[in-house]
Amino acid sequence: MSTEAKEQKPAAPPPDPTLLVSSSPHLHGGESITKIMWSVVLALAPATVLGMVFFGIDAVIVIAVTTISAVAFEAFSQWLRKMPITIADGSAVVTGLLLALNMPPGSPWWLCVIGSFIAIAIAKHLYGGLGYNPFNPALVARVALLVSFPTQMTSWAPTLYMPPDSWTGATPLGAIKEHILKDGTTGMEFTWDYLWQLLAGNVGGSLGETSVIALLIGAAFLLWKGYIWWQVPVSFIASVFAVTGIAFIFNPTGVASPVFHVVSGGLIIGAFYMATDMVTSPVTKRGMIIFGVGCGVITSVIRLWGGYPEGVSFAILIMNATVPLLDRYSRPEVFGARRKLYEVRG
Amino acid sequence: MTKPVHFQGGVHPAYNKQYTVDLSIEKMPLPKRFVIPLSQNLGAPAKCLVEKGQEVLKGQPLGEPGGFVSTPVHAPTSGKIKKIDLYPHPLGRGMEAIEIEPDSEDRWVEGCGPLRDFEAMDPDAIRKAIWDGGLVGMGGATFPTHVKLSPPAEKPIDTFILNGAECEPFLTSDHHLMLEAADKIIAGGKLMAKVLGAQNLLIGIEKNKPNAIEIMREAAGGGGFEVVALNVEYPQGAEKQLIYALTKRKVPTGGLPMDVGCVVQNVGTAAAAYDACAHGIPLTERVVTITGSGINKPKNLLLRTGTLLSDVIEFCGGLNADIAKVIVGGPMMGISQYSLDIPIIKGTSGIVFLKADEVTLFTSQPCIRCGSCVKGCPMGLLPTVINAYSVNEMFDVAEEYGAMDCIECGCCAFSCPSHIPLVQNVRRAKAEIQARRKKAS
Amino acid sequence: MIVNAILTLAALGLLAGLGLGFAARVFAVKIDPRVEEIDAALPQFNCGACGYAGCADYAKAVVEGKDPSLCAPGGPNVAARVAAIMGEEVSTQEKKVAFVFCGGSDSAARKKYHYNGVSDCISSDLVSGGDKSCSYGCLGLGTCVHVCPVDAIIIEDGLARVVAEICIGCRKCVEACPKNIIHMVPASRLVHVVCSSQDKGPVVRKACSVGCIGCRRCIKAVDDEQITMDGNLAVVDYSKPLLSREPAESCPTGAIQVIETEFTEQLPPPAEPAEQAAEEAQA
Amino acid sequence: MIFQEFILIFVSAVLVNNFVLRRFLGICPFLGVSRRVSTALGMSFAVMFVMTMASVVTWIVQTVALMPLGIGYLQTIAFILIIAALVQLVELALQKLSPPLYKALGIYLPLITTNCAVLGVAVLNIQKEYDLARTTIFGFGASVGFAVAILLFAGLRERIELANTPRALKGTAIALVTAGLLSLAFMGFTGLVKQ
Repeated sequence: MSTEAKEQKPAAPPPDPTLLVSSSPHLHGGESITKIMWSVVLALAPATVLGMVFFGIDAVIVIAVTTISAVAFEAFSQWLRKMPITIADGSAVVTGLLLALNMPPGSPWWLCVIGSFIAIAIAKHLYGGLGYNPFNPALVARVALLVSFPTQMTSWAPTLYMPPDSWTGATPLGAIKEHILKDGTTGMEFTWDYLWQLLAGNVGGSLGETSVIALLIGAAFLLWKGYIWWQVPVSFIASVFAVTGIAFIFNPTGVASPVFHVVSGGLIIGAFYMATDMVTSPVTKRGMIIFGVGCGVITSVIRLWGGYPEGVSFAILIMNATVPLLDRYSRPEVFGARRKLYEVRG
Repeated sequence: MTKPVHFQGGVHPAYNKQYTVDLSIEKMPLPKRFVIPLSQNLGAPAKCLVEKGQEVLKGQPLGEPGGFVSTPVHAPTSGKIKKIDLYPHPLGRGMEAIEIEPDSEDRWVEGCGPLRDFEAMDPDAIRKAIWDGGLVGMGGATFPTHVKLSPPAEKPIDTFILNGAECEPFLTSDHHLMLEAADKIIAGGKLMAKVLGAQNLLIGIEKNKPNAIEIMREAAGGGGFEVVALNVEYPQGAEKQLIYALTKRKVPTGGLPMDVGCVVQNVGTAAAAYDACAHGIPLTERVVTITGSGINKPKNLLLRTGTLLSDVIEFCGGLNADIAKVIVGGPMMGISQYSLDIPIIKGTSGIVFLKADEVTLFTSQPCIRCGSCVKGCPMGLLPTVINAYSVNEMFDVAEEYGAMDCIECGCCAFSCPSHIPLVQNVRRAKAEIQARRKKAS
Repeated sequence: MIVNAILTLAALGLLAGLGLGFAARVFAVKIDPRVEEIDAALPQFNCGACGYAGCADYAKAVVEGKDPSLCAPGGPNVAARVAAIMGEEVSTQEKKVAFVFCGGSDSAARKKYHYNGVSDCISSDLVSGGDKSCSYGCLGLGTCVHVCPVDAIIIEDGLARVVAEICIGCRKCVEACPKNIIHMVPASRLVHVVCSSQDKGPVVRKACSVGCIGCRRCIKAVDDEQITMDGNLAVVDYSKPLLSREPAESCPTGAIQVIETEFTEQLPPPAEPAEQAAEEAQA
Repeated sequence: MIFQEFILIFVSAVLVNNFVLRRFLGICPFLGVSRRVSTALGMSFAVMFVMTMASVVTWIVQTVALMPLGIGYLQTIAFILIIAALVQLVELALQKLSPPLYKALGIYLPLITTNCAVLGVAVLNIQKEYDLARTTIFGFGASVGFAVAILLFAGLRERIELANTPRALKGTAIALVTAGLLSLAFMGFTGLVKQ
């Protein structure tokens, strides 16, 4: 290389380009992951607050420990992988909060931390972080804990507002299952008061799955914002109602009424907040409906005939596994598609 | 009475037409130089007919068609050819263009101007006049008009649609053309319909332009065109969506509107067709919306092709210091520019100047599979899936998922919360698939 | 007891054998054993340089009579072995490696705009031809790095560079580059014009400090037309030997470079910079 | 009620005691040919054929030959022989009828022979003292269970392939994690059929 020439004409400092160039479109609708995630947190707020009111300081501890440790694990995982740390986008908060709402009130702190670790580090970051996990992280954690620590995960506490003598130490679904095992009947009588207790959440159970009304308020907000679509929750709840309803008609003494099945347990939080998790549910409308029906049927089967009193978590996890296939086989029709849907033209 | 139907998908961007919606069309004084690219249409570029130093008159052909899918280009004013070289082009790459120094006399070439008996013209004569006039689709796609007017005999056309939807945000050029040249548009439209032998004549205008709808209805009078008020929805003006909204016919994938007996032309093209047939005036002028917060005085301008953007900016009061993006065409499908020395061409419907705070950057956060793109896609595709396979270079799978059916309207990237440049990735897949097909054949 | 066992198993075996024998007739498929032999001889990079979808596919093609010397990574050795299996002779060629014909690193060439979008050369090229001011220049986003099966390409200062020692000559980068500035050169060649710009001198100068401006000084510095002009660009004619540092030293922009490889000692050592400057000053 | 029992046997084999996800049998092809849904589908059919046929044939051999002759100790050898012959048959047929599938399945096709799920079904049939009808249903159910597991898994793997998985976990590692999580999900069916 001629050094002389170099001296003569030193490489001019490149002038700053001023204009920005990118591919179309040049406008954006303004949605962002951060907005979506914090909206979900906001939507969960009523249920969270009500959980704290019903279960007191225990609930506050569970929620705080789980959420904070989830965020910490998220930051740690991203730091390990030298990825930008995005805890501010709220996705770890959502996972942590959902997990907390799925824990029994009064869970020991270490259980919460283990749960957060499973959810964030294993179910999410082993797959590459946000958007890549095939299974709902909070549910993986809940199920893993349920299988590994059955005692802790099923020691339910009464709410602060229950008459002390009415507490049997089980969730409504659990109580029914036990009763059925004993004499084949549900031992349940319908009263408006009991239904109201179920709706308001003054029953035993996980922190967040108790109050149907609080959950529905948040869900309405998400539906209005367009962050969840009606397909999954509606088909989920409807199919639970249908399956348990049919079973109820055939065996009214041995099966709880479909109304009871819809408002008790984790169905509402599952249908509106867990099954609708964007990452782990189908992207097509048809796929969503099949997904919801699948969730509902499996939930009912486990509830009615399975070993566990509650099947929402398992059902959603199993249907999570079908999502890639659902997406593949439930593609919407391409505008103007000819008879052969995806004809390869040469 | 035609009732428009909803097409699937679509988005509702902020329309931002307030900058220019009330401004009538202005003319710009003759600039000091013109740069006329030989390639102003989709298809083959024109072949140069002139040489350096030659004097040309306004309306004189500077280039002849380089094939059937090609159009001539004409001198926008009289003057001297200064140079023929590579110049910046709105498409982003340097292209051969002719630089003219105007003599400020604006002398017409012979035969342009006087009114002819255009109503007596037969279809072939109209088609020839349109080709000679260098007409292209003025909505932005710049597809040569005469090609659209030459459907093969086995595909009869019964419906002719004039596209006045102008669904792109910011733009108001078609809107104002309809307000100020309604009669021309109707007359030009009738000429083109005559070529096609179409009986069913429709004009689609989005409902957000009530004054244009009214004026066009008046101009259309009792016979001929029916003006249909369309839903305000992007991409209402996309050919396939417009045809569906007006006729419920679906253009088959990989097919053309003529496959369902329709031809769509932009209202601007119709006005130009009138000029070309009735006065023999070639297409060297068009209405361009200069708009956005990045330009000091937004305007609807009647600009000659070849006018340099820098001159236009000067005439419009200069740029805002905060300017970040200059887009030729609408902001949803237009092309962002790096050079301000690009010329106005036949397909330039508007130039949008965006300030830094209005630009949302693509940041390619991970897809959270929210399905917004699927919901927004007017073609019923799964943009996120095509995107994933394109990024992972599995183009054959992307093709299976219908990548080639994408119309690049941008609804997916517009609604993506992860700010993924979906359209760019789909475009990549399309380019790659096309290259493979070429290789295979 | 034992007899029973033996008899039963024998009967079972016989039945199964008969059934399979019959099935083998019904479903008979002929396979050439050489396919597997050749497949075993190939390096199993599955790079596709031969034009087939992997080593196994190529093995089949060779048996069907295709050229046995198409395996670039394997080189002459593998070609000879494959030819031996087929019972043919094969001529040996010099190994070729990929070379990036651009010197427009980020510090040498300017950017004409802020690019915002997919970090990939092909995608970037779809948006106004990429952000390098020279429309022929390397975009430096690493599409070639991505396709390289052996990690032989690195990006330095916004410019791709092929490490010749690692390159297996599979041509994948040559095909992937949207700017078409990667070409194959004989592995022993050292002097290259690191520019692909067909623009005229002033345009090149404005865009990049190491572009070929078409001054023809290098052509005068060689004697046997080892460098020729292709339009506005000087090109090395790789069919003629070029063992001199002269062209590189004569280039005013540094667009001709001597690339140091294992073959460097073939060239005379570079002149002392001080001496060189003095000489030039005298001239 | 016999019909109900058949259904229970079938459901149990497919869901509750899924051979892959709960009994952890047949993991080799489960991991080996689950990269693509299409090959997984082919494998499923091959396994379905072999498993059902093997159940039937081994049951017959066991009842007709091994038991009466008092040489039950030869069970394993005899069963392997039968399974191997069946696999060979499938292999020959596939090579002729669907070369691409044959190629895609590769080494895993002959390996069905050593797929412990097949032998497992055959042995379980004998252990559970099923009759021929129950054997057939159990064998078929087990193979359907295998098909369900491998198809779900193949779909998941196709998706994970596009994910930003850490380099160290790419491929089989993350597939095993996924298999574990899938197995965890299937634990929900525990107790569904009391055995």
